[in-house]
Amino acid sequence: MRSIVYYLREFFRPEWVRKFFFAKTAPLVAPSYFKDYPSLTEKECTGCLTCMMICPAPGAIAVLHKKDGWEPEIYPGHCIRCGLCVEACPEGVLSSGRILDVTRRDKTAFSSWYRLQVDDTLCMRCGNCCVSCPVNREIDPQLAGTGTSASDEVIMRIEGGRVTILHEEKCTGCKTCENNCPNRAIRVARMVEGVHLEEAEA
Amino acid sequence: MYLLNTRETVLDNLERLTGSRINTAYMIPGGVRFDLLPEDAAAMLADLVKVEGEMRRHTGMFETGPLIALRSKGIGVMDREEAIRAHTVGPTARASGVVCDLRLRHPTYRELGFTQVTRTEGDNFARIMVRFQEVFQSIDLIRKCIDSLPDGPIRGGGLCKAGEVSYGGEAPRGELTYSIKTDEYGRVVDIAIRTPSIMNIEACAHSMIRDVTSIADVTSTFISSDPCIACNER
Amino acid sequence: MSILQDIKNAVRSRSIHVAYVDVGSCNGCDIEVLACLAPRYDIEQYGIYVHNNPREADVLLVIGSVTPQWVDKLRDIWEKIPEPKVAVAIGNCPISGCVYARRGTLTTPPVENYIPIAAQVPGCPPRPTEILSAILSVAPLIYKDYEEKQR
Amino acid sequence: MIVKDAVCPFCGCLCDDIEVEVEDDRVVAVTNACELGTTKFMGEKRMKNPILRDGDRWRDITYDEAVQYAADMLLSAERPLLYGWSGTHGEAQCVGVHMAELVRGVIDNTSSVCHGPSILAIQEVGHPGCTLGVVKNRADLVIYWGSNPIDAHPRHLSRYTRYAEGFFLENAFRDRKVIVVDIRKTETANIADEFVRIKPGGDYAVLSALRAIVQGKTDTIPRTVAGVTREQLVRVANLCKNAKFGAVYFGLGLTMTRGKYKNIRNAIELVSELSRHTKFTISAMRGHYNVYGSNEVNTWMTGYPFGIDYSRGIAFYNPGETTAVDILARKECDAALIVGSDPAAHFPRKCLEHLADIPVVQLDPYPNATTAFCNVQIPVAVTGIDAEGTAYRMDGVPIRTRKVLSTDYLSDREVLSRMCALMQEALER
Repeated sequence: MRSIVYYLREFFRPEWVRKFFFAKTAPLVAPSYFKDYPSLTEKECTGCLTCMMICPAPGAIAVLHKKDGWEPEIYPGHCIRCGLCVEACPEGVLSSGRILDVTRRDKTAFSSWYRLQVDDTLCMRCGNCCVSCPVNREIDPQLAGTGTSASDEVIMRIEGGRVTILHEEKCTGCKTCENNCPNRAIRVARMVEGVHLEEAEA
Repeated sequence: MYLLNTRETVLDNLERLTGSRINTAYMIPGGVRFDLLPEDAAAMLADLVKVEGEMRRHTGMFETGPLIALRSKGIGVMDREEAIRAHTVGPTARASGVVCDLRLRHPTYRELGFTQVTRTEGDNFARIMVRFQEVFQSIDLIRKCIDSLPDGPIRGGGLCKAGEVSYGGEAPRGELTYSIKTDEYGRVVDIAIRTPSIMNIEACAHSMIRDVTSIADVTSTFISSDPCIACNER
Repeated sequence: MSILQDIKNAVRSRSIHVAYVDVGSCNGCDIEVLACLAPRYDIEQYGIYVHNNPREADVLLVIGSVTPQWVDKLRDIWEKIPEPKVAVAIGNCPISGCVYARRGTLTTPPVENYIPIAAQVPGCPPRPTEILSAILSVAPLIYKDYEEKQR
Repeated sequence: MIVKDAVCPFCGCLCDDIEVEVEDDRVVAVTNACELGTTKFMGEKRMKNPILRDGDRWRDITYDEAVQYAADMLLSAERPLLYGWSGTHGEAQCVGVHMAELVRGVIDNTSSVCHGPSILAIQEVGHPGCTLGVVKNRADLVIYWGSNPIDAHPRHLSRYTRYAEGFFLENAFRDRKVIVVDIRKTETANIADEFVRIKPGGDYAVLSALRAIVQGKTDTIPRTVAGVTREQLVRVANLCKNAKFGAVYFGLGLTMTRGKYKNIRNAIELVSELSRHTKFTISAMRGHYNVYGSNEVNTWMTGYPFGIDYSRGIAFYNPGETTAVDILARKECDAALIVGSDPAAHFPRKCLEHLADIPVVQLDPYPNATTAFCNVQIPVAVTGIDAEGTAYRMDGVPIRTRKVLSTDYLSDREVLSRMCALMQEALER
């Protein structure tokens, strides 16, 4: 009995009755602060591939070489909308939600560097890693065309019967080599640290 | 359904802080990604009041409504010994009077004055009520956190190094343990996850359901142990 | 004939029955489908009813990167749905496998390999609004004048 | 000394961009080559001089003695078999054909146990093929059917197909699709866009199903064909139809499974069917670096690509009768000259039992499984390392291999020419 009274009281509250008859559901819109898929801003992409390296989802972002320069492209079926690429981009090419404003306000940034490792016992020296590496392709177009490189500026090269890593510091950590190695011989380690910018830098 | 509406309010706050509802991508080694603005904090506090009010009403419905309270009282009883023997964790264990909450040992929670919610009945009603009471407790904890949140940098930097760590945290469903082994560059080599639902579902199957006489009560008993199917289907 | 077709169109656009199947998801997209039911979005105001019986469903929501155990069961479920039917992939996992699309994971995405997918809702997880608008936009495309198109 | 642009004499890719570092007539480092090529260049365990089986032991002999032994053996034989030829240069193969004609023997090359069925199929329906350069510059879809280039032709993907920059393709690396069809998940399948896993022996059925789909008869396809779902077949067929230029590369997985040359015939007909919608080519993944060359040399000299019988005085070709395996299995031949191949490692047991009974002379720089069966082994110079010569790449492009170091070894051509001259002298007498 007590509970029936409770329920009657509950359901004849003015607030509830008002809601029952006049409530409207929210329209199908996303709030402005929603981190949607990153969109391009006016800024020019330099092709540093930082966004590709920090992306945690496989195949979600690629920086493509278009006719008028570089341009990052998001693949919606892969992107998990974490917004890390937006935050990591040093040029502010991408924008999503209010990440750019917030990072500028908080003076936060990511500092990152990469390590490359090749397991010689697994490696077939097929050269897939060297040829697929976007940085290598940029530095030495001949490499992409013929599979060999005479340049000493590339990140890695088949030299002396094994994959030799010449310039680890040039690696942008995109993991293209790792994904295209059939034997999992090459591994890229991404070292990322979340930091605050110094006052002078900011 | 109305509880889900309350959940929307919570998710709104989460979204305002991190920019997305579920996959927040908020924490990074050594800190978090975005700072909590004063106006966001104020909005959050205002919403907390709303959530608390709604939850009080819902709790009242559960406690006094005959449809729920009477149907769940004394059903699916699991006493303290059984709960301990079945290694139950989280609210399922706490409803049977087991002292089992990793937050008791966590320094931050200690500072916030955390106390464990415990009930001794061990039936479906107790398990539901423990969860309700934990919501109020969490609301209080969040308020205390927002009050005592210090200013300053939100990122301390920090890297994953080689090593092996096993850490248990208190997830909504109970104790969640991760054992991770990383190599020298912080890449995960080996990972083992122990989810709370594994023990709770076992306990549900072996001790709670044993005394249930009506088939309709099986469902409610099963749900009251709060099983996460995705956690078990790994 | 066309009057009957018009009635069918009107009825079908007002009552879309949805069944959802979780083929190995992390629970994130499940809970967002559930959130569609909440008063905030209120899926039923659009005439969409969620119940998990494939025999009476029109739309199948597929959630999760496909685990090998689910492959044959998913096909069975798909075949149990009466025509006309559509499948909608919710979230990144059925589309590409998302973060599970790497070596060493016991998943076999994408779900397109097993059943035909009419619409994809990308996102990890997608917002309830996105799920809603996807169902609302794909269902009429398939159901409108279904019998006419069959001929 | 560094030799640039050397040609790698290992697989049918004939990579011509190898840099070899030579010190004191030894190869000390190889750049650009794959694991297989590097190992071949750096190979150390070469035999010093010809050896003769003497009871249970080996006796060192001179080149003259060895050549004399081989010439005598071939001359006294009723039906000699001259087998191999895929691991040597084209000039030596020329001499080999002359020798076969001289002694009225059977000359066969290794393609009779690898891509022979492909050649039979090509003889039936033609070869819609092209060079690797065309594939590299134009193809936006590459299908590897029953071949595993990562293990067998490691640089095929990076030089010609998956990773190479195409002259007529923008974003070649992203846009180029690779489909791998195999019975198990090979390493190549790891990096493929689409992996079609078929049940062993199901190639013919899958090819026929694809042909039906391309012809628009999808409704006739059952739910699965040899373990492949209909949806996947339709997807593959659509990928093929929507490609601007497609290339099929097939390996022994297609030629040497049930169906044999009919498989290839079906594949070629699928390709010509696809060519009604778009441009498509098909080529074989040839194994040895000059196995294509031995087919070429044999064809222009005798008219037939492999398995040529000179016992009637004229060239006679009947695969299944005049091929090495059949001749050995029927215990017909009574002497064998093996050049640049290793039949002992690949032939059926029945053939090897007969090979053990007859006198065998082998020309090979390294000891191998056939060494155990032969009476005389003559070490020769390795083409591409210490001998020059012409080799044919898998797409039929002749490439002149280079000599990167000089040794005292005689080349195949020199040894065979001396053998041939001796036999000519003896016959004239």
